[in-house]
Amino acid sequence: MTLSVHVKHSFPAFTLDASFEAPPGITVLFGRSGSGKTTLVNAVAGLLRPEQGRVAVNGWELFDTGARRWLPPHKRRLGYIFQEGRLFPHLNVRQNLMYGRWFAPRDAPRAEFGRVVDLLGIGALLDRRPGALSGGEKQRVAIGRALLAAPRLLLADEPLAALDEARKAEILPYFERLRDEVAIPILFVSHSAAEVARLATTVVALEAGRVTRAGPAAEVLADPAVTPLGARAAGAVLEAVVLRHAEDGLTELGAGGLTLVVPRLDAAPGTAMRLRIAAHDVILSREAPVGLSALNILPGTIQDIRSGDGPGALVSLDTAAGRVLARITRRSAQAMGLEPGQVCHAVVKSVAVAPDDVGGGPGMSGLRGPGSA
Amino acid sequence: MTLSVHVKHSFPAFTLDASFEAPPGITVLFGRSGSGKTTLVNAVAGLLRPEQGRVAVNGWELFDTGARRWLPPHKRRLGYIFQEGRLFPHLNVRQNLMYGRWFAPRDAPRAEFGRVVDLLGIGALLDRRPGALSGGEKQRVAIGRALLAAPRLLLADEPLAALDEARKAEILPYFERLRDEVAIPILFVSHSAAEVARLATTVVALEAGRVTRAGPAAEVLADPAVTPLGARAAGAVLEAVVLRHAEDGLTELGAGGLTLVVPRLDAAPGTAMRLRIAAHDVILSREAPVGLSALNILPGTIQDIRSGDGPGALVSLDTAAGRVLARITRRSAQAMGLEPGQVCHAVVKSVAVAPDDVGGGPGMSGLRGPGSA
Amino acid sequence: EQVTVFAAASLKNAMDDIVASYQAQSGHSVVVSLAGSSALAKQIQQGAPADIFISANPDWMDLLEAEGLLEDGSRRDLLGNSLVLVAHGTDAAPVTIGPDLDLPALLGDGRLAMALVDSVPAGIYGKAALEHLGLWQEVAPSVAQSDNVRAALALVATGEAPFGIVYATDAGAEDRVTVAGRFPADSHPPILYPVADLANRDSAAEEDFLTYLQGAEARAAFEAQGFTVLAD
Amino acid sequence: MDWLGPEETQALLLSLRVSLWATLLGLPLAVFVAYALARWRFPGHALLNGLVHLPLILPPVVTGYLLLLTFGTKGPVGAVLQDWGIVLAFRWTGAALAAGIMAFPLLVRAIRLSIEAVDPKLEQAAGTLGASRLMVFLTVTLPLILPGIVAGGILGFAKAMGEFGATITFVSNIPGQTRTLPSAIYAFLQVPGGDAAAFRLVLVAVAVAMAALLLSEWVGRRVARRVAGQ
Amino acid sequence: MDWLGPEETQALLLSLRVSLWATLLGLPLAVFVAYALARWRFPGHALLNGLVHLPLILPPVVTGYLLLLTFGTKGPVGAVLQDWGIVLAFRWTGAALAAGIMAFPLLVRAIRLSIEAVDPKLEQAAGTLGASRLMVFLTVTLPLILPGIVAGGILGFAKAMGEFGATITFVSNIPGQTRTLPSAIYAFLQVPGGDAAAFRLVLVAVAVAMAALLLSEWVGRRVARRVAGQ
Ligand SMILES: Nc1ncnc2c1ncn2[C@@H]1O[C@H](COP(=O)(O)OP(=O)(O)OP(=O)(O)O)[C@@H](O)[C@H]1O
Ligand SMILES: Nc1ncnc2c1ncn2[C@@H]1O[C@H](COP(=O)(O)OP(=O)(O)OP(=O)(O)O)[C@@H](O)[C@H]1O
Ligand code: MOO
Ligand SMILES: [Mg+2]
Ligand SMILES: [Mg+2]
Repeated sequence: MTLSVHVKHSFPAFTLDASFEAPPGITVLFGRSGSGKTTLVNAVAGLLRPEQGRVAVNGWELFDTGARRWLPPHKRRLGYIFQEGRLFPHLNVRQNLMYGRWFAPRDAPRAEFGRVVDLLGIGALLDRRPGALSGGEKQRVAIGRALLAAPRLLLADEPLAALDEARKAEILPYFERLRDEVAIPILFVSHSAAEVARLATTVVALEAGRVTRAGPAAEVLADPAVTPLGARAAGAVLEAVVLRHAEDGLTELGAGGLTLVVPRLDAAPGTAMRLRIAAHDVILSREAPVGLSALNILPGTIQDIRSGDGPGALVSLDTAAGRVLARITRRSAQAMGLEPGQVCHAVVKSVAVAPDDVGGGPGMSGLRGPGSA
Repeated sequence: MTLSVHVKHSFPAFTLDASFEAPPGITVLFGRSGSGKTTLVNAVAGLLRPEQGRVAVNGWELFDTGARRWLPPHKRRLGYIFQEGRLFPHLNVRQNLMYGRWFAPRDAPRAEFGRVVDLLGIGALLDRRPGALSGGEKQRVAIGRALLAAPRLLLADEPLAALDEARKAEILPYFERLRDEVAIPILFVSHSAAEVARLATTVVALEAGRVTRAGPAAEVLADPAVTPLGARAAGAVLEAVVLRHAEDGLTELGAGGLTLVVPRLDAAPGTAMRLRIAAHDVILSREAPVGLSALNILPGTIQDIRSGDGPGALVSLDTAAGRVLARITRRSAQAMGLEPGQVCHAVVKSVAVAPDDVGGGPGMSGLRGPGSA
Repeated sequence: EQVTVFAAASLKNAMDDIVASYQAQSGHSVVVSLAGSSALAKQIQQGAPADIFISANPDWMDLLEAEGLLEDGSRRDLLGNSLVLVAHGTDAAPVTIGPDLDLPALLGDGRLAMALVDSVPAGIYGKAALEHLGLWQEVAPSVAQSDNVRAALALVATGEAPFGIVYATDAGAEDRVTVAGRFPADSHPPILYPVADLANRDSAAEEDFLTYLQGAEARAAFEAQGFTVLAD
Repeated sequence: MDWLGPEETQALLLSLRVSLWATLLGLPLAVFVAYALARWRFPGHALLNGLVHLPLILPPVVTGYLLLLTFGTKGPVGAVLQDWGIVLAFRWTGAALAAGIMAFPLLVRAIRLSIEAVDPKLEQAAGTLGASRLMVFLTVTLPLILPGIVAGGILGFAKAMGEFGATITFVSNIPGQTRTLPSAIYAFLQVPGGDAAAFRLVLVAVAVAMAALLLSEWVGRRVARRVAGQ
Repeated sequence: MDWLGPEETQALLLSLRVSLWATLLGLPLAVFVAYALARWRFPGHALLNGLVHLPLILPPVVTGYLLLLTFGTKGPVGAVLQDWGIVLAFRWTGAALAAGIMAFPLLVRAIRLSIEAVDPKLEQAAGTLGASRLMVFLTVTLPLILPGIVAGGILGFAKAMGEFGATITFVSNIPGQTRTLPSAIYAFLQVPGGDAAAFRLVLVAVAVAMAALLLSEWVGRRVARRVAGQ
């Protein structure tokens, strides 16, 4: 396991007692405000000395209260993007960005300064001091500072919260690239369903200081019993390969013999991709529908229908492309007479497979970089 | 006009030159990071003294450089939720919350302390100091502090950015109530399409310090030429009336003789509602579709088909319930042979009309409060 | 050669003149460190690089002598001084200082400015004189003590205190005060400024300057400042 | 305090009284001056700043002499004060004035540093919530600079306890009125053999000051924790 | 400086030298002590704090006398230093030591206040970026407390310029070696007719200190702006 976290710590009115193991990739920590996310990240960073616990990254023990081992933060080779910026007010933006580099070992793999600056759109700010930057500008500089520190472990506490959608869409692929190409383990706190769905290799849900669910993203998000991010987070992840780019701006993907159409992707034909299809974006049809504007129609067999207290039901459908989840009303499920074992069609609007929900799959290092996203 | 804003101010590398007039309700300011939103709000608050300009609220001039009129901030009766919290570190949460009240005139209409505290879920924090609160907790206290100041003008600079979806969903209705019941003008900065769509009476788009678009929310968001929040923001708003609450947890709404089904709403039958249907949640069908899981099918006539450079097209459909927008691919539009004037069916999944997108309509004061949302 | 003299600060003017003329005629250089006698004595105890000490207070010289820090037989009483009663203003009526002096009446509710009566020589002498005349008891509550004579004089000069007891040498040059009376020389122990050669190192210049201090030119300088020269 | 004679006890109590009043009365003025120096630009800024530092720069005797000239019964200010019934010359009040003036630069610097460290954004926030400038100062700035006030206060108190030169020059040394601990110590040091007595008083002064210091550290830590918001 | 005699010029230059060295050498130590007092808990914390404040509490004469007893050629430390070839007693170096010790509490307080105002979160952030404690101090804490160092420095410099009691008691008043401006002023004040000369020197001292003050204000403002991040 890349990231092994066991932490117990008590504040007067709050106790954190969290354990999880995560494989390489991005581990997204989520949970409601006050559930202990920042506290957990601080413990991993060494800013909080927990009463008890052990944290290891790629087998490298950062601390172990049992073995009385404690690496101070500056030996942990971190890139920590704080929830509140924490830029150095006396340094200009450039110096803030370069700060971690002064202390990184010479031979550490370094992110390219210019590239990070371009990505974050902070080129014009380099000679300014943080005091008069806008909220989002500060946050972007903070991201850059962490990325440029040549970290062996990246901690990101809601790094994108202050950014506009367009900027987020530009920065997200960079985290994916870190995950895939540079293979840095990343602990990422997020409230956003789209971010979680897109980035997470592993999802860890916290509630009042305890881990309520931890596991591979696809599994946790596809589990109708877990909708910690709101109903909108449920969804399924399909593995697909880029087939061709059509002139009308659409890209065709192949998945298990089925063809899926999404807005143009910047990936060469043959590239393996991960597509996320949110459960609430899927309509079910008993018959193969005709004359619909939706381009993606995936036939499959109903595996399971779960309904909770609310009016909704979550239907799992096994298709040739993989498992697809559909969130429909109980009323529809009844009206359509849906039962496990029945054949059914999942109708997905191509535009519902939005850029946010398409990410480079794991293990495709070097094929896609942020520059091409 | 409730809010009349004309502001010109220059920083070394940035010039704000923005003017707009907004009717009662919530004016949402959006634009990319660094576009001048906070600067504009600061000018309205009186924290920045602009080189030139005039701001008036309900005809009450806050400043006018022409007439050399300048009200200091403390005479403006503001509730300003800052982008960075700014809680008083030496006061506990309760004292922070009560701070504005100490200075408000006796007879000012006051939000109920207990109600605001409950709404924000900060009851357990009242005796703590801000220093050790979590990011979201701080932000909630900051919201409470502004709300409890009995303001005549509420300024909210990304107030919900640090909050989880569930918490946001709880707080949003409160802003709606302020807009509708208490009728305080609100200037609200947001990056979130859902928030903009839900709250905005008026939308003002800023780009590099200039207003690029300002107008009623429905108009701006329905304008396919303006997708400043990303393609996902386009959508249409329908006026509807609650018909009945079914046992299966769904609520049926009537709009222009058509019936729409949404997850249960806490509103008495007869209540007027505003529904937002996002363009990307709509599928079009030439024929009236059968055997689909989607419950809402609105027949209508195509008014307009717009397509830009991308693979998408935005179709406006006039239905009995009102105008509906559908975002589909150009490929589908062609394949289906869609033309203005044709009859077509808009298919909307009931669950796509999510709680986030349902709000009390304007002019329905007193019918719905946050307590019942 | 250089000679270092530690001298009571009240000798500054005289020493300035003497040193200037001595240097001109002898070619030796003399540096004078001016401070309170107590500080200088303590410094000498701690090994200060002084060759000659002129104290405003025989007690400190006694101490050094007892500790064997003085060159045997080098101690002399160099100067004498007298005490005067000064009054604020330029035209104060003269009084006769004797057992009959009604000092309290003279003071009214004003203060009598003196140097510290138990620790600073001018104060000690003043108190002794008043006691000798039988005036101390009644005047004691009205005494304002300063850390040195000059500060006491300043109190009279500014009019804060109507009267003060200071050295004759100090009173002369201050034109905001009048000398109202002189204390009889026998009303207090003799006011002496002893000089001595210190026992650390010796040089010809040191001897030379000691001699010069007791010579005619020095005498003139001291007398110009109002001192009585005792050495012969 | 058996081993302290009555006169020495008197000197100790007087020193405490003088130092406390000097510090307590000096503090509000110091806060005002520090605020003006930190936050306002006005003609005479440099002059005021210089004036505040003057007692530090001048030998204490000179300060004492200037005080005498100004606040003495014949001085321009002293004469006016006397008409109002306030007498400083030869009174403990004058000693407190001297001590206060000598301590003043220390008070001002510490408080000014604290004021400059207050984030103006918090003050702005208070303004948007309806607090006038005065209320902002009282409810936000003042509590936030409390650590500086405590630090300045203890520094000033210590200085006042040790002040000697200006005091004795201005108000002389009158047992029970102006004979403070340092004056008493000084007097002992002037006579051969007085060291022992002087050092006994030094120990008393040190003990008192240490107690004050410990108290201020404790207060300071509490206040700092409060202000840090934990 | 035509109207200053050569001796007076000498005293002025000596005072400047003594004060500059006292401040410059005192500052690094003051930063260290202030840091220790502000950030570390250790046995002897209160003792160190007390020791630092001692020169403020004691009458300067006492401090000078203690210095004489300790650093004099016969004193325990002085004797050792002398073996190493460092002589303080009756040299300008000793005057600098006395001035430095008298100024030390002022340096420490100002710097400590600044250190306590530094947000530890920034230091933590630097730590996560790989900076060791020393580097955090050098690259974050130190630049952020510069205003305090400047403020403390000027306060200390002013105090050193005005220091008299401890200096004259420790190193006497030897022209060219230990006769600083205040000592010269003192000497003039001890004799009839010296007032005019004394006040001329007071004016010189005030002018110098004012110049230093203005400079420090200017530097302080620049530094503060830098630190405020604008
Ligand atoms: N005091 C200042 N001096 C100089 N430039 C400033 C100052 N304040 C803001 N700016 C610049 O003005 C621009 C607008 O800033 P503003 O804070 O209004 O942006 P914003 O729209 O609120 O952005 P964000 O969404 O990131 O908070 C930014 O580029 C910012 O760097
Ligand atoms: N130093 C502290 N002392 C006491 N309580 C603390 C301290 N730090 C955090 N807490 C409490 O612990 C809980 C968890 O805080 P934490 O900052 O980890 O939450 P979070 O999950 O990051 O929340 P958010 O999403 O709002 O940032 C909160 O209730 C917080 O008030
Ligand atoms: O300035 Mo002093 O030498 O402490 O009285
Ligand atoms: Mg957090
Ligand atoms: Mg902003």
